[in-house]
This record gives sequence, C-alpha cells and structure tokens, in this order.
Amino acid sequence: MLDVKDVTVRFAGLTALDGVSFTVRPGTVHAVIGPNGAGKSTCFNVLSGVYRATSGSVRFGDAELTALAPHRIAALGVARTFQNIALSRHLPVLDNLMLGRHRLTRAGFVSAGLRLPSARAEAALHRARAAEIAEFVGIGDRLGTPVGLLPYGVQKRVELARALCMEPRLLLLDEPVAGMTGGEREEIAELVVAVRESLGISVVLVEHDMGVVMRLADRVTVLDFGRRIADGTPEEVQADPAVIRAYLGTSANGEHA
Amino acid sequence: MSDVTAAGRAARGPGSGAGTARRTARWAAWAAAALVAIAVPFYLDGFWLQTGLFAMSAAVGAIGINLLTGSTGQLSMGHAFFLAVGAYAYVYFADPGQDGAHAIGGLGLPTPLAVVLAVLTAGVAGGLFSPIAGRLKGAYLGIATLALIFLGQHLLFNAEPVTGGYNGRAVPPLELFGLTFADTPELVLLNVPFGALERLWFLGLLLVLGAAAFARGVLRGRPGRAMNTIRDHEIAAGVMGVPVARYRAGVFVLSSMYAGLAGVMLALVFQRTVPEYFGMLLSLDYLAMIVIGGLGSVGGAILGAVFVSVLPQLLTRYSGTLPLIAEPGSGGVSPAEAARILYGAAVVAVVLFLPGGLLGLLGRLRGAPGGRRAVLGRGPALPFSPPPASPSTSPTPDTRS
Amino acid sequence: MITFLELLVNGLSMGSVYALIALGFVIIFKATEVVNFAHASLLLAGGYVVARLHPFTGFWLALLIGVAFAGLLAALVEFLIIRRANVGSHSVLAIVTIGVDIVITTELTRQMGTEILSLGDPWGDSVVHIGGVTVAEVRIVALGTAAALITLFLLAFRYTGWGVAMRATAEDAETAALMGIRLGRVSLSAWAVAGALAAVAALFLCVFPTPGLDRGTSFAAIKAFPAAILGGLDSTTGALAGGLIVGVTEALMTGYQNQLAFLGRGIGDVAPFLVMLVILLLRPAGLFGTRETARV
Amino acid sequence: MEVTAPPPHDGGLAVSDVVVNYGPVRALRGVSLRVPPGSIVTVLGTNGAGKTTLLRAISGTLRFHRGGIAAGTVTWAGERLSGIPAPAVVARGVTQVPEGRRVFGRMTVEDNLRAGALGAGGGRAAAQAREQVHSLFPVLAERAHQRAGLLSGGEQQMLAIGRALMARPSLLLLDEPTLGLAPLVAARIAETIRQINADGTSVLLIEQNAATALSLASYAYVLEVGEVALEGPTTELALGDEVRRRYLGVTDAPGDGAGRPGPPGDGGARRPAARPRPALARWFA
Repeated sequence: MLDVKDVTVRFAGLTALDGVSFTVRPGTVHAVIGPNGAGKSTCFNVLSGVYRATSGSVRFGDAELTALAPHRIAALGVARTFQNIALSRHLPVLDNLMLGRHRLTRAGFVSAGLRLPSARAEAALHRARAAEIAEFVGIGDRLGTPVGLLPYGVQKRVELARALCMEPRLLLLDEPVAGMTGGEREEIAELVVAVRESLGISVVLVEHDMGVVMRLADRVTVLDFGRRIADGTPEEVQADPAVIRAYLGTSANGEHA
Repeated sequence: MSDVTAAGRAARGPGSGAGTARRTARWAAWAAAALVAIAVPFYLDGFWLQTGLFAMSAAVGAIGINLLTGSTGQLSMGHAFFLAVGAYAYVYFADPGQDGAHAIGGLGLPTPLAVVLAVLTAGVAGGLFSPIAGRLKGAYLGIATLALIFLGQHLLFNAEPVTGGYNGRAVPPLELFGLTFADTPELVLLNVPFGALERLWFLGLLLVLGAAAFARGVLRGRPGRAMNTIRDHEIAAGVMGVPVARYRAGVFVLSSMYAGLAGVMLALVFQRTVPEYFGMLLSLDYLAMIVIGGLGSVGGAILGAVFVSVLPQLLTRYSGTLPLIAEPGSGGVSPAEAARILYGAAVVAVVLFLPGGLLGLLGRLRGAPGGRRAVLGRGPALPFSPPPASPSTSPTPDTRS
Repeated sequence: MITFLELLVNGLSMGSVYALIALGFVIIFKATEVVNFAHASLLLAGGYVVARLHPFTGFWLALLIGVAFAGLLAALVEFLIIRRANVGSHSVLAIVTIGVDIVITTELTRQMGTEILSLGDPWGDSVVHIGGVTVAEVRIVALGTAAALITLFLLAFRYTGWGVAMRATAEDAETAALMGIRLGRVSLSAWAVAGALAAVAALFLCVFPTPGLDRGTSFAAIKAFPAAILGGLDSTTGALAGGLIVGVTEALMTGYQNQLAFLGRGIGDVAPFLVMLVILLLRPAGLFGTRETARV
Repeated sequence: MEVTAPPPHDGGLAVSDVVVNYGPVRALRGVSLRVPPGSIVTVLGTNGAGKTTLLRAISGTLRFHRGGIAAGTVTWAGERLSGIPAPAVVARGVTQVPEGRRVFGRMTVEDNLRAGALGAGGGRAAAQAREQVHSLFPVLAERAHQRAGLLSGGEQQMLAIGRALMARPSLLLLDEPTLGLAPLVAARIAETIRQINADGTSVLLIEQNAATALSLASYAYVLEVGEVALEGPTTELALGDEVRRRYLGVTDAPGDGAGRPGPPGDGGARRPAARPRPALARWFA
C-alpha cells in the first residue's frame, strides 16, 4: 500500500536519508525507529511532502508522492501528527479539529461569508463528526478551550484527533507519546490500537519509547545514519546485533547481544 | 463584538443562566447601538456625518486588511492602491465621460452596477498581484506591496483619460431604486433636510454591517480556520490539506475587494477623487487601525477604523480648547499632525502594553467572557506568532535529522 | 553614448547611496530579524539635524552631529521599543516600526513645513569632466564615500570581534548567547550603525542636483527598500547589488524618459519597484537571499 | 572517578528541586542533581524526558523557548546561575555545547572559535585557549579557514566542543555530543571528553548513547518525564537491566508493562484490554 523505495535526501552536503526502502502493508502498524539523528523525521517529512526527496520514490496506492505538494498528499488521505505540536494555540480545540476536515469540506470564501445553507449544513455535519472523534480520543469535554491553555498531554491528543479528522487512509504519527507519563502512554497506545481495529487504516509510527513500539508495531524498520540497518518483526529487530549496537553503542556489542 | 465560535459557545454551556443573561445583555447592547446609529443623522451636523462616513469607509477597508494581516499573517502596504482602484473604477464605470480637449473616458453604466464592477475590478487587480501575494509571506510581502503604492500613484497621475490626472475626477452620485444619493432633489424627513450625507449614512451603515457579517462568516468558517493556521503554522496547514499559496492569494484578492468597496464609499462621500489621497500614508493608516483596534477580528478592525478616522476630526473641532494643538495654518501642531503622532504612538503603545488592542481592552474591562480571551483570545495579540516555540518537554527537534 | 555614460555614473552614485541605506536595513534585519520600516524616518532625522545645525557649526561638525544623532535615535528605538516589545514574533515588530515611522516622520515634516533645507555641503553644483563625460563633483564624492564606508563596514564585519558577534548572532542567536555573546549589545550596535549609515545617505540624497532636504526626501529613501529585498533581506552582498541595480535603473529610466514617454512621466521613480517585482517573481527570496529550510 | 554518591558539598554544580514550565507545559518536575568538581556526571533518558530542558535551565537559555524556572535553584561553585542570562552564566565559567552541534555554518572554523572566546574577554587568554583547542583537535587548525558548514559531522562536533572551550569553562555542559556520529568518531569524541576532564574541567554529559555515557561518567541520573527516575554510580547502573530495558524495550518477563513504570497489567496491545477499548465508526457521507 505504501511503498518507499530507495529514498535519498540531501541537504547542502549532508545526507539525511540514504537509499531507504520499506513497505507498509494495509491495515498494519509500521514503526520507524532509530537513535536521535537517524533520519526518522526526515523520512516523515518526505512522506508528507514537506521535504522533497533528492531521489527515490514513494508510492501510495497508485500515486507517486515524491512529486506532490503537501496539500495534494493530504488529499490522497495521508494524515500526520507533529512531534513538536503544531496547533493554532489561540483557537479552540473544535476549530483545530475542523481544520482536519478541510479536505473533506468544500465551503469557500463566498459560501462561508454569506453563510449559505449548504455551508451551514456542511459545517454542522462535520462538527458532529469532529465531536465524535474528540470523544473517541478522550478530549470531548475540551472542545471549547483554546488549545494553548491545555496541558501538554491533552495537546498531543488534539494533534491525534486532528489527524483522525482527516479520515485518513494512512496515518503518520511522529512520536505520539514523547514527554508523556507512563499512564498517558498506555492510553495513547490503546488509542492507536483502537484506531487500527475500528478504522482498519495503516499507521506509520516514529517513536522512541521502545516499549510502545514493541507492543504496537507489526513491523519495524530501524534507521541509523540515514540508512536502513534492520527491518522485521519487533522480535527480530530486538535481537538484531546491528540494532543493539546502534542503540547502546559499540562497547555494548558483546554484553547484550 | 466578540468573536467566539460555536465551540466557544458550546463551552460556556448553552443553557446556563449566566449565558442567557449575557446573551440578553448583548442583544440589548446591539439594539441600543442600532437605535443610536439610526438617530444620528437627525441630530448631528454635516461635519460629523462626514466624519462618520469616512469612518464607515475606513471600517470596510480595515476589515479587509485585517483578514489579510491579522488573520492570515500577511503584511500589505498596498491597501491604498486597491482603494484607489475601487474609487476610480466606480467613477469610470458610472460617469458617461466627456469629449473635447480634455477628453475623459467613462462608460456611463447604471451606478449600482458600477459599484459592483468597481469592487470586482479591485479584486482582479489583487488577483494580478497573486503570483507575488501567494509566494511571499509576512513582512517580505509588505515591502513588495510598496511597489503597488508607487505604481498606483504613477498610473493615477499619468492615465489621464481614465483618472483625470492631477485634478482627479468628479464622482457621479449613486442612484438606487429611484433614490439619488445627493443633495438634490431635496428631501425632508422629520423636519430634517435629508441631503447626500444623511442618505449615504444609512447606505454606509448597511455596507459596514454587510461587510462585517461577510468577514465574520469567512473567519468562523472553513476559510477562516485555514487562514489562521497558515498564520500560526504554515507547514501544518499544508499537511492538513490547505493549499497555502492559493489561500494566501485568495485572501489577498478578498482583501483587495474590501479595499475596493471602501474606495467606492470614500468616493461617494468625498464626491471627488484625487490621486494624492491614495498614497502611502493611507496604507499606513490602515495598518495603524488594525493594530490599534485589535488584530485578527472584525470588531477590532471597526474600532480601530473609528479611532483613526475620528481622532483628527475631534482634534480639529476642539483645537481651540486643547492645549498644545494649534488651529490649522497657525504654525503650531496642527490637528491632523497631532492625530498622526497620537496614533503612531498608539501603535507602539498597543504592541508594548495592550496586547489585543482596543478590543482586547474592552474584553478585559467587561471581565467574565473576555477574561479568557484576554489571555489567549480569538483575536490574537500576536498575529504572526510562530508555533509555540517549545511545546514539547524536549522542544529542540531531538530527532531532527 | 556620452549620455549613457553620464547616466551610468550618476546611477552608480545614487545606487551606492541606496546601498548605504539598504545595508543598514539589512544589518538590522540580520541582527534582530526586524524589518525596519522606520528606516526612512531615521534618515530624515539625520538629514534634518545637519540642515539645522550647519549654519552655526559649519558643515563638517554638523554632519558629524547629524550622523551621531541618527545613530543614537536608532539605538533609542531599539532600546526603548524593540527590545521591550516582547511579542515573540518579529513580524509584529515590523508594524511597531511603522508606528515609530509615523511619529518621527510626522514631527519632522511638521518642523520642515514647506521649506527646502540646504545641508550646506561644500561641493555645490560644480562639475568635473572626464573625457567627454560631465558629472557633478558631489556625485563622485558620494560614490567614493559610499564605497569607502561599505568597505570599512565589510572589513569590520569580517575581522573585528564585533563583526564575529554580529555574524554569529545572525546565524543562530541562541547559540551565540551560549557563547557568552550579549545579544542586547549586538542588536543595539546594529541599530546604531544602521542609523548612522542612513544619516550619511541622507546627505547625498539632498545634494546637487536635488534642491535639498524636504518632505519628499523620505520617499527617495524608500527606494532603498526594494534595493534591500531584491538583493535578499539577509545578505549584505545583496544590499550592495540591490542598491546599484535600483540606482542605475532609476537613472537610465529617468534619463531616457523621452524615449519612454509611452510609460508616462516620472517612470524613473517607479522603475525600481518594477524591477523588484520582476526579480521577486523569479526568485522569491531575492538575488542573494537564503531560503529557509522548513523544520518540523 | 571513585565517587560513589555525590555527597552534599558547596563546590560543583547543584541543581536543587528545579521546576521548569514552558507556558502551561511543565517540563521538569522538581529535579535535583549534583556534579562534584572535577567529575563527569551523565544524564540519560529518552526523548522528551527533559534532558535538554535541564541543560537550558543551567545555561540560562530557557527564555529562548518561552520557558522559565518556576521553582528551585541552580548554583555553580556556590554562585547562583538560575535567573541570570546566558552570557552571565558563561562569565561564571559554565559553557554549553548545544545539541546538534549548531556550529555557525557560514563562518570559518577560525571565526567560530573567535565567537567562542567573545564571552571570556580576548587577548592572551584567547590565544592560549586557541592553542589548547588546536592541540586537542589538530584538525581545527588545519581547516581554520574553511567554512564550518562544510566540515563533516565529527569535525563539526569537535568544533562545537572547541568553540565552547575557548571560553575556558570550569564546567562543560555537553548535549548529546555523539549524536548521529559513526561509532569510531563517537569513540574519538568520548576520548576527548575524558581528556578535557583530566585537564580539570567538570563535565555534565547528556547522552542517548548509554554505553558511551556510562563508560565515561562516574555517576548517572536517568530522567523520565521530567523527573529523576533512577540514579547511581555508573559501575552499578551499567550492569543493571533497568537501563537496557529503558533503551531497548527488552523485557525479561514477557508483557510486564513493557519495561516502564506504570500500572502493571494495564493491558498490553496483544492481550485482551483490561477495560473496554474506545471505538470509532468509519465515516461515510
């Protein structure tokens, strides 16, 4: 379904991704992991069109993503969250969620400005769905609060809800549990499982918390220095000496293998 | 005045007693304001009516530039150009023109049609600039739009067959449903002679209300959310499916059309269009209006427009009794200069001490519902604020690759 | 051909003056990320002080005081307003500088009224002949002075500790602070230097063939804005190139306006802005500007 | 290196009950730690644990991120660091090497080093410091006139460290110095850190690379969601399963909450959920 092939990204002399390939099968959770600076965020930025790949291809269904602008990729049903929250702080939660409905709604300047019945009906329909998704994510009682006033953990949930509001076919989650407490992590992990089970969509996950990764992922791709060093089931990856070396450093080689 | 969305209303609890009371109070306030607005022409003289009409025109223009600068984060110094386009286009479409030594062109169309076409022309002019308006952002666009001012002045002075050159052109009065917005034919209502200004007053009120309602609809609806997100986090907007460049260009066009309408209103009140008026100072006035009133909201734009348009007139009217201010022409600080200095300083003061502008101040004074907004309101104090610099506990992009 | 050369020299001379203004504009932007719309008013202030003082102090002392005054005024704007406007966004600061501009310009034009003030420069309207080319002496002086100041500035930028601090701050303010660089001082000095450069430029905007300092001078100064942005707001090289492009374009369009009559009178004043638009269409970040890479 | 537990003392770095907020977001929830004079202490933790925030609180750069110390104090050699701006912290002998190196890429190597010396006066001290840096990293002398942006990752890291040393710090704060470096280069950096420490500079080292950090430092703290979750001498921590579990998610007993402290048995993904899992219907319209 999502096929990443030989993707290379170079910035001014620096190779951030070097011929990375992996495939995400429909309806699975695929984790991309690796030490800091391994190229995971670059990878997400390529998938969502924020960066343009120097070479290589990303196919999603029939579409080639590497040539598309971010909003065109969004139109294909690819949603993402941001590691460093990217919400409008002044706007209430509901408005942030409604932004997720942007691609599914049509109201333009004229119909919104004149409040035509079509625009109002559309808004009401989608507000209801946004509220439903908010409920699902556990922020149903915060719809009217400006996002900037919410605690960090809740803001992360708003990010997730906004991405779900796009009714994606592919969901990219950039460190959904970073900076959360143990209990919160459990809940978010539960949510991701629930998303996959109830919507059947594919999820690509960048995450540092290996516990969460091992629990959620069907398949794991490990990056280091922008290269793919391993790819397999969580168990296989966990036992891979190259992975252990990447994480614990050279001297840990013998100790933990 | 408040710009609370449906969500905001929901949060306050739709059925709560306090909510109902507040709503009633708000209706009462609106009704009172409407009564006052309707009564004004019966009591005030022409000077104040004209001032009020200027303020109305300014309000329409300010709403437009606030959509661009306040809500989308795009700075424009070229607003005066689009006002000029609106004003001159109206004259050109409405005036039959004249032949002879100083031939002046004109189409002599029905005046209401000329108004509509003038607004559309301003929109087209904005659209022609869209390759730049869509690709540049923030203050960069501000400098680029300086070009429009200079280009505009050049055209106004040189395209004499259309603009009348240095002398400008007389503005044909508007005729709507048999009513002419001019001093003749005479009309007396309740013992008050109803001249051009009195008649235009009500038209102006309607136009401001319409413009405000439309802008608010845009801001509360799908386009408004996209605009705010472009301002707050451009990349997120793109990833969420908003075509950022197209939206930037679109808002620029919409803002130009507002300016065009403001230009038409100005022309109708002033009854003559002259090139000098549409210079850079006018653009600066508009930026001052929206900062002083409160960036990003319709109410703020209107408040700021009233402040900036009425202040010089107030000072003129009372220059005799105010210290430091001299009568015009006597060599001291003239009222117009005093007004400019005052609102220039007001811009600085608002950013330093009054985040949210006059509207934010009102909200805070009113307490309760504004309380939260004053802290983190819809009409943000920081229109271009970047995404929260460090929302995460480890805010540097730790995984930046 | 002779006309062309004369126009070219005059254009380069004006261009170097625009470059001085644009350079200050760029320095402020690099050091503090503020687009300073009050720059023209700083220039006007410097020129005004020179114009008022020279009958009493003589030209050179007046110039010195005028330059110092503009630098001080700029520093004051930074210290009292820019530094205190804790808005977290540099674009809001651009609007604040518009407010500052309105206040200073209004007050100065009020003081000037309709007068045209002479700056009392010693060059007057004398001309020099080089080959068949006739050029006003003061235009040569302007070119020389601007070139010298720009060279001096670039050397300081490159070799002094101040220059290192400026460049480090421009690249990465937080890391510069980690190195112990005082950002407040860097920003204050950037504004002061920019103000001083603007005052020097004011002199050369108001000498022959211009009648003197008047209300229109700040509009002449505004032509440095397209110079700065078409070169790239964050590039000193860009400011120089932009200034020269604007100066030469303006001079040629004005000089050949009879042949360009179909474009209307006064096309020379508009030309710099048209050039800016064309360049921005091709390169939105300007000729030498850097595009920021998005970080998510 | 014989430190077993940092004893209470007046010298060294003392971070006491520091709470840091970024607006409504609390990033550190009362962190205390000590770096005795002359030692290397490391802080480990996953992304978002608050490691970088801790360094910012010490170096005075929180304000660049709209953050601030809400409670607690930071002192170095008895002098208070909390609440003073970054240049003043440098003046008191504490210099940070930022994460991701952040060399001034458009400036030459030489100018980068000059920038580093600006906080500590100039003159002879700077010349001496430069000599020291050049002897520590000969490559920086070779490339003095090259643009820093063109250096390799490892060389940039050396430059970042060298630049910080130009201020002649008595305490060096290192934020992930081996980030994104090849193992051999990382080992070289680690060796340098050891040498810098041997020359008398105390080091607070933040690392993801647990093995490197534990081999360098005498004492380690593990941060988790803004709190110190674990601390101890590195000799004890290195062998413990705790670190291994935190970093690799390796669990000895299958399914025990995936190696994090948390409600045990609170539902693993592959086991029946303890409480009803929320559900969301697909959307059709």
